[in-house]
Amino acid sequence: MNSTTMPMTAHAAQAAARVERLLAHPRVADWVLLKGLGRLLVNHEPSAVASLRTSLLKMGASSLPAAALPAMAKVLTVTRRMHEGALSAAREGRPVAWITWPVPAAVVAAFPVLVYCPENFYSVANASGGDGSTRLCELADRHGVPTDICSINRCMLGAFLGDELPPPQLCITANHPCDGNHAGNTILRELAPCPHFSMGAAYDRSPQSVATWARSVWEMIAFLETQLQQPIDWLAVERHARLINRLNKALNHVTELHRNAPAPRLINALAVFWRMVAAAAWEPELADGAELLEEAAVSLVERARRKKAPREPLRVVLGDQAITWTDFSAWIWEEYSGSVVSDYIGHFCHPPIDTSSKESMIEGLVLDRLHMSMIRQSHGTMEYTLDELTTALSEYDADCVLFHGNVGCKHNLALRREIEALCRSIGIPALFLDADIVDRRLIGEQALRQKIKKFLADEGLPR
Amino acid sequence: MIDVVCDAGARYVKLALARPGETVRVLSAHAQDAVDLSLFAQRALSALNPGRLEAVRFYRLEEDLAERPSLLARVRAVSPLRRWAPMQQLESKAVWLKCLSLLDQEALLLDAGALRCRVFERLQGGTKLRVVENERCTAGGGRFVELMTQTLGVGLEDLDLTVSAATKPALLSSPCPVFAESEVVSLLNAGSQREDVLAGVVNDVVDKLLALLGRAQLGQRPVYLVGGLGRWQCIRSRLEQQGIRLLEELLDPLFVPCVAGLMQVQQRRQWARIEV
Amino acid sequence: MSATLAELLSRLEQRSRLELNAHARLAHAHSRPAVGVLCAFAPPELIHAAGAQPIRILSHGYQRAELGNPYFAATHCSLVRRVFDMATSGYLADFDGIVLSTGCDHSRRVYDAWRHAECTPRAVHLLHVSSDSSATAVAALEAELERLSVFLRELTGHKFGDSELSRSIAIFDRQRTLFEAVYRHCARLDSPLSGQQMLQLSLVMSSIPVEESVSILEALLEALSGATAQPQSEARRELRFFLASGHFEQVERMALIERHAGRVVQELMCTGAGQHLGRVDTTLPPMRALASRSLRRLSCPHAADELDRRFAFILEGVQAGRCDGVILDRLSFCAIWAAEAFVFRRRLRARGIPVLELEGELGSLGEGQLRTRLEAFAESIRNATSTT
Amino acid sequence: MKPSYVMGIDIGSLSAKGVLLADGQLRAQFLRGALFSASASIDAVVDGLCRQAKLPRQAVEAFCLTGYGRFQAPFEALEKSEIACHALGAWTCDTALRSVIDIGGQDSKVIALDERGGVLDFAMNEKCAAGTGRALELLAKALGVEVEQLGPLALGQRSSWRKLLVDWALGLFPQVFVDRALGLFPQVFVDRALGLFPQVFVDRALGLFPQGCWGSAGAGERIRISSRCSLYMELDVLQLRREGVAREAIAEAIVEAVVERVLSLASRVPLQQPLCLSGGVAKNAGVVAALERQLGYAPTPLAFDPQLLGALGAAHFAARSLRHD
Ligand SMILES: Nc1ncnc2c1ncn2[C@@H]1O[C@H](COP(=O)(O)OP(=O)(O)O)[C@@H](O)[C@H]1O
Ligand SMILES: Nc1ncnc2c1ncn2[C@@H]1O[C@H](COP(=O)(O)OP(=O)(O)O)[C@@H](O)[C@H]1O
Ligand code: SF4
Ligand code: SF4
Ligand code: SF4
Repeated sequence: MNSTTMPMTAHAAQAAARVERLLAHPRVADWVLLKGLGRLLVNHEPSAVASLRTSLLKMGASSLPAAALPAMAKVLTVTRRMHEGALSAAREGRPVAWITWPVPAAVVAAFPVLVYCPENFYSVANASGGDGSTRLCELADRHGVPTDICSINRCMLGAFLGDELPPPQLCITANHPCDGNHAGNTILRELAPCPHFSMGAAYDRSPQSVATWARSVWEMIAFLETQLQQPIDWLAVERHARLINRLNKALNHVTELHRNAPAPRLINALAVFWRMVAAAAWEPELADGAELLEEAAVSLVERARRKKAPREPLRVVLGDQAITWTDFSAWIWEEYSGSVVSDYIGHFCHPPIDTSSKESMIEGLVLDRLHMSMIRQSHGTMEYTLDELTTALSEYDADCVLFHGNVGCKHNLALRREIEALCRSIGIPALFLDADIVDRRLIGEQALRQKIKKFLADEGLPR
Repeated sequence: MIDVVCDAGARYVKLALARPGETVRVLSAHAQDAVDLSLFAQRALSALNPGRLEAVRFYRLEEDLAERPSLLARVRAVSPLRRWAPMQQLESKAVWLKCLSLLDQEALLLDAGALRCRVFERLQGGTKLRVVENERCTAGGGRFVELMTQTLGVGLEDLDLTVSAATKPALLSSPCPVFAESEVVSLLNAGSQREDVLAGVVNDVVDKLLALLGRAQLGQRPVYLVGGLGRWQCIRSRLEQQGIRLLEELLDPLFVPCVAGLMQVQQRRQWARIEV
Repeated sequence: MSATLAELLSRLEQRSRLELNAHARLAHAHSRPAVGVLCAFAPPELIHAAGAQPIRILSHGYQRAELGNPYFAATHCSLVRRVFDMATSGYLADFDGIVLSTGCDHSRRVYDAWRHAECTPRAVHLLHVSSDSSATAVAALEAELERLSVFLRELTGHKFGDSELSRSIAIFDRQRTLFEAVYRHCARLDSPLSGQQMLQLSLVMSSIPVEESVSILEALLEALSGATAQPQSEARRELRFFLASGHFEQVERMALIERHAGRVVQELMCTGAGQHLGRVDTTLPPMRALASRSLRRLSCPHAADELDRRFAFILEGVQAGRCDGVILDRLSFCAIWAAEAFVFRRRLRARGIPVLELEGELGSLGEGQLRTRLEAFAESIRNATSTT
Repeated sequence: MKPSYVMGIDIGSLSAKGVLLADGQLRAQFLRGALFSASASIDAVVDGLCRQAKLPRQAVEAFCLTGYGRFQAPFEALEKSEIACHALGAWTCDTALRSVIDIGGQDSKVIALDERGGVLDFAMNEKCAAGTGRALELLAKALGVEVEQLGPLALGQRSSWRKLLVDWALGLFPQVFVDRALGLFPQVFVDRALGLFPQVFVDRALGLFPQGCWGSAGAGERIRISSRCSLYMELDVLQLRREGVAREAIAEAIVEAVVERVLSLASRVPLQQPLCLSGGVAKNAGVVAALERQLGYAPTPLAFDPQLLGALGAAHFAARSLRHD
């Protein structure tokens, strides 16, 4: 396999490199990317820059404060390196270990393998145009991948079938938190046969569950040691854990700072971090970037306070997994001067990892993963989701909450009534969009925006 | 001056037009036959014999289905009516609130159309509107009933009669109306009666409406049913059987939204008489 | 067919039509609390040892369209939708408690909805089950079973220890041994039992007291030892199938398959082989042993790492039963069954075993569509065998 | 000697078809819309064929029924699934065929054939009706044309040089500028200006440009119809029309979406060449073209009405049954 069989990855790597270069000059980048293109692309999709559009919107486009650019540059470095690593590993046949989101990847990364997270591929695909992930879903459909599976996983399978993934030497999956992962992994294992380790699933975050998971991780370490014929590098694990602690501390703080009115509008930046945290949380640049972001957030809040800036006319909470092929925050900013103050994905509330012993580190890394967005809300009883939503709605001074309502996400679909009742009791209006978060064939961007517009008008928002 | 309000739905385009204070004329057409709304409006207008210089205001009920109309469409939309004013969007919130305020008690409004079913609720003394909408793949609205009657060879007009003759409603649970067609064919082959199958279809549709009302936390409040489904007695009585308190129909439910729009535009205080 | 066998089978058929709440009432008549179990993860032994009667919650016989609840949408699994409707409509009021498990996204949310809607019975417990069967998962389930015991003790007021548990295990294992004998018998070319009758047997076994099902099984085996069906001539031979199905409660569907395609001689269904095969390892401490069986039996696709074993079981069944093909049947909207079907289809195809994939929902049969598929499948198999 | 007559009858969900063979040679064929009851349809087909061949009914030695209505035969007849019949029917037309894609009214199937026209393997659509003739009918109706016109309309889109030209021109001229430019003039002026010309002229002038290229999807971009659900597809079609997208473009999007649906079946039964299309939808030239485009090769054309292939296969089954007896 060579790099020409991974056109989407190659494209994403190039694009990341280009933007990274631009970000070296934050001021220019601010004008060109955020204020220029960013504003233009909110409402238009000219084919010449279509491939940039989704990535830019996901970053927040014109709603992203320029102060965040240095941090974004760091994330981009990690992103580019990940793409390039995948390309070169595929080219040179270096060992690759596939992981899925809930696997404490920092432990795997303490072995000499390239850690790769195929579940993230939707974002790679969308870097080559807003319909990249949709095309992969189509490809998966063509190969008979059942449509009952959540499209994030169908997209991952499409990527495999389209030869977009570096071939794995090992595969470590956790059938957690949802049927989508479970089903996607089942098929992936069949299509890409290689030694495989499955972590099972703990249902909640009780001490027993965490202990169970930790035990699985120990088993995983043993598995990796036999497979790679190499002992785990505990120093690396510790280094990773410390870096993750730095990262989490900063990003938790950035999340919290959005309680301020006006909010620093860095939710999108957080979501961008999330994607890399899923795949490469232990990279030093990521921790550096997180701290830069924290700095930016603090100064933004400070400046707003100094200037006595008024509260935004509209504060929006995104209550579930955001659509991957477009983003609304720039549009909300342009259209209503509103900001997104809390998001299901860009919400960091990770506990610190205790690095004092191997055991405590493993437990800490497990708990860290269980606190990762998407995983955090998808396990446990409905209270896990409802409590978090209650916090977001009541403490972040929200005006309304939008749910993208991923059609393939069955456990969230079953919560809809309770969520509606909760919003009603708190007195915050909620909108369900019924979109597919990866496959844009179901309902398009314009229709979604129209829905939001109408909803806001009905509710008399912005105030 | 004449006001025209157009409600372009998924299956029917509905029109209400009147001079202020006069009886309202209503008119409907299949959506595929009235794609050009302004043309349709113009045809309808001629029935009122507008004077040469009489102003006409043309409104369209804002729909969230509408995407950004293309340049040409925008030009097209105004051109047939260019002697008068261009088509205006009528904010739907105001219309639904108007509709709710015209009811003499606090009720929920259930708009059950061809594909989409929604429940509207008035909050905070009428300044806010809360909407609960069905999910996309529960296409159990009027379109489902239409397709089934077609498959079974029953006229839409005869639906009520047919359903009332049912003795043992069939159980259908295919969520997809199009596919349910073949299920229905096999039910018939297995000896089910047409009446029973149709009653099953109606029960199915009502079940979905009930789920929607459940999500809207209906409680003890009454419901005002509008939209095409409200035209059928069988739907209404089935809802009532299930313990829903329905308000009496004031006018043809199909036209309630556009007539309410007209009431809103002309600032009328009560429902006008309508004439088809 | 001997008279006693015919009698036995017709009695079985009648009982399989009995409604769920009737079973619960019967349990009460014997002054035993009735505990419903939605998926087969909760070991029946534990409930039995607590002095209650385990009854598998199934929705056959429930006559209501089930779309009218605001919790589960039309795109949720129909089993879950129907069961939840049963819970809200008071159909399960005769039960004393319910045990649910985290089998899939649909079923685990039943627990949440149950607590928030007005469901009966109120006593409901959620069993956390990992989606694999590693030693870690077994240990975790063991701890979970301890929690379940507490729930059961509170529910029944009946204290029980390891000795009661061992006794329960012994009797359930006896049942399993007997069931296995019947199941093996079905694989024989001259077996008079049809797939439909096997399903009826399984359904009855999942809802009546274990002591009774042991005696039914004994009688059945005795009757079977004498009876054999007419051997068929090779040309007019009925086709024989292996059925792996998520429609594990629909006798009519099984009947339809047998009418239009051929006899189902071996199966992997969550009420049949999946629930009743595989004994408890008595060398382990009882709780550990139960946890281990619960995860490692041939269940639904929930245990991801047992997929190869399930597939091996299908292959064995195909061989033992001299099956002409495999039918994979599943409930619509279930992602994990769909994924497993994808894998099995590929593997079966690679081995040249004909395979038919079906899907559908509980509550409606869709006979016309099924029939076309089944007949075409049978025809294609006949074609293939006549050319070779 | 008197030839031996056999009849194959295919009662589908939408249409009833029949073929009469005399000593294996085609004698008569018949097609009509399905009647409400299957047995009435069967009778109608039998009568129709007999009338054409000027034969009494008793002269027919064997009948074979297929399609959804086959279970309701009012007389003794062989029954075969439509999958087997379409396979055999296609094979008798061209024995080299290895796959058949049958798109009928209610279902679509992909069939793999063996060397003797038997079914090796097949896949059939489940659950969603979005890839069937019925869906095409609904969508054609929403488009305001008959289903027969849908194909030519979709093809029209392809060959329009004007579209290519305008696409190209507009590609240079991003929509933004158009919007901005238009925004400069208040709507009234535009109206006034247009008002000066009689409507006909305006329409004529605008008609020079196919509407599709002005569509909201943006110039040059292929419009899409969400291929997930036929009912929502219907709504999409309507919406696109209201936006002023050209019918040709919509028609093309429709057939593309339907073909996409059908081809997802092909994953279960790998398609082998040569391949042919059967069922009523095979008459839709747009579908054939879209299929060719998506497959990368052309389906083999047959010298027989594809909609009648099922009935033809059934007739051959009837003839075989005579030989066996
Ligand atoms: N007499 C009637 N003729 C036609 N359709 C009717 C009639 N009565 C009720 N309907 C139903 O009304 C539905 C359309 O309702 P409507 O409110 O216009 O929906 P929408 O606004 O979504 O188009 C049709 O699907 C049909 O089922
Ligand atoms: N002349 C035609 N041109 C295009 N499409 C046609 C034509 N005739 C029939 N069709 C299509 O064929 C479908 C009917 O196919 P058919 O094979 O007869 O279905 P069935 O066997 O289920 O009755 C119709 O839904 C229509 O879409
Ligand atoms: S969206 Fe839902 S079903 Fe899909 S991967 Fe996320 S949690 Fe799983
Ligand atoms: S065609 Fe049917 S199953 Fe498919 S999306 Fe529409 S309503 Fe749902
Ligand atoms: S069939 Fe699938 S979705 Fe339904 S309860 Fe079983 S595992 Fe869950």
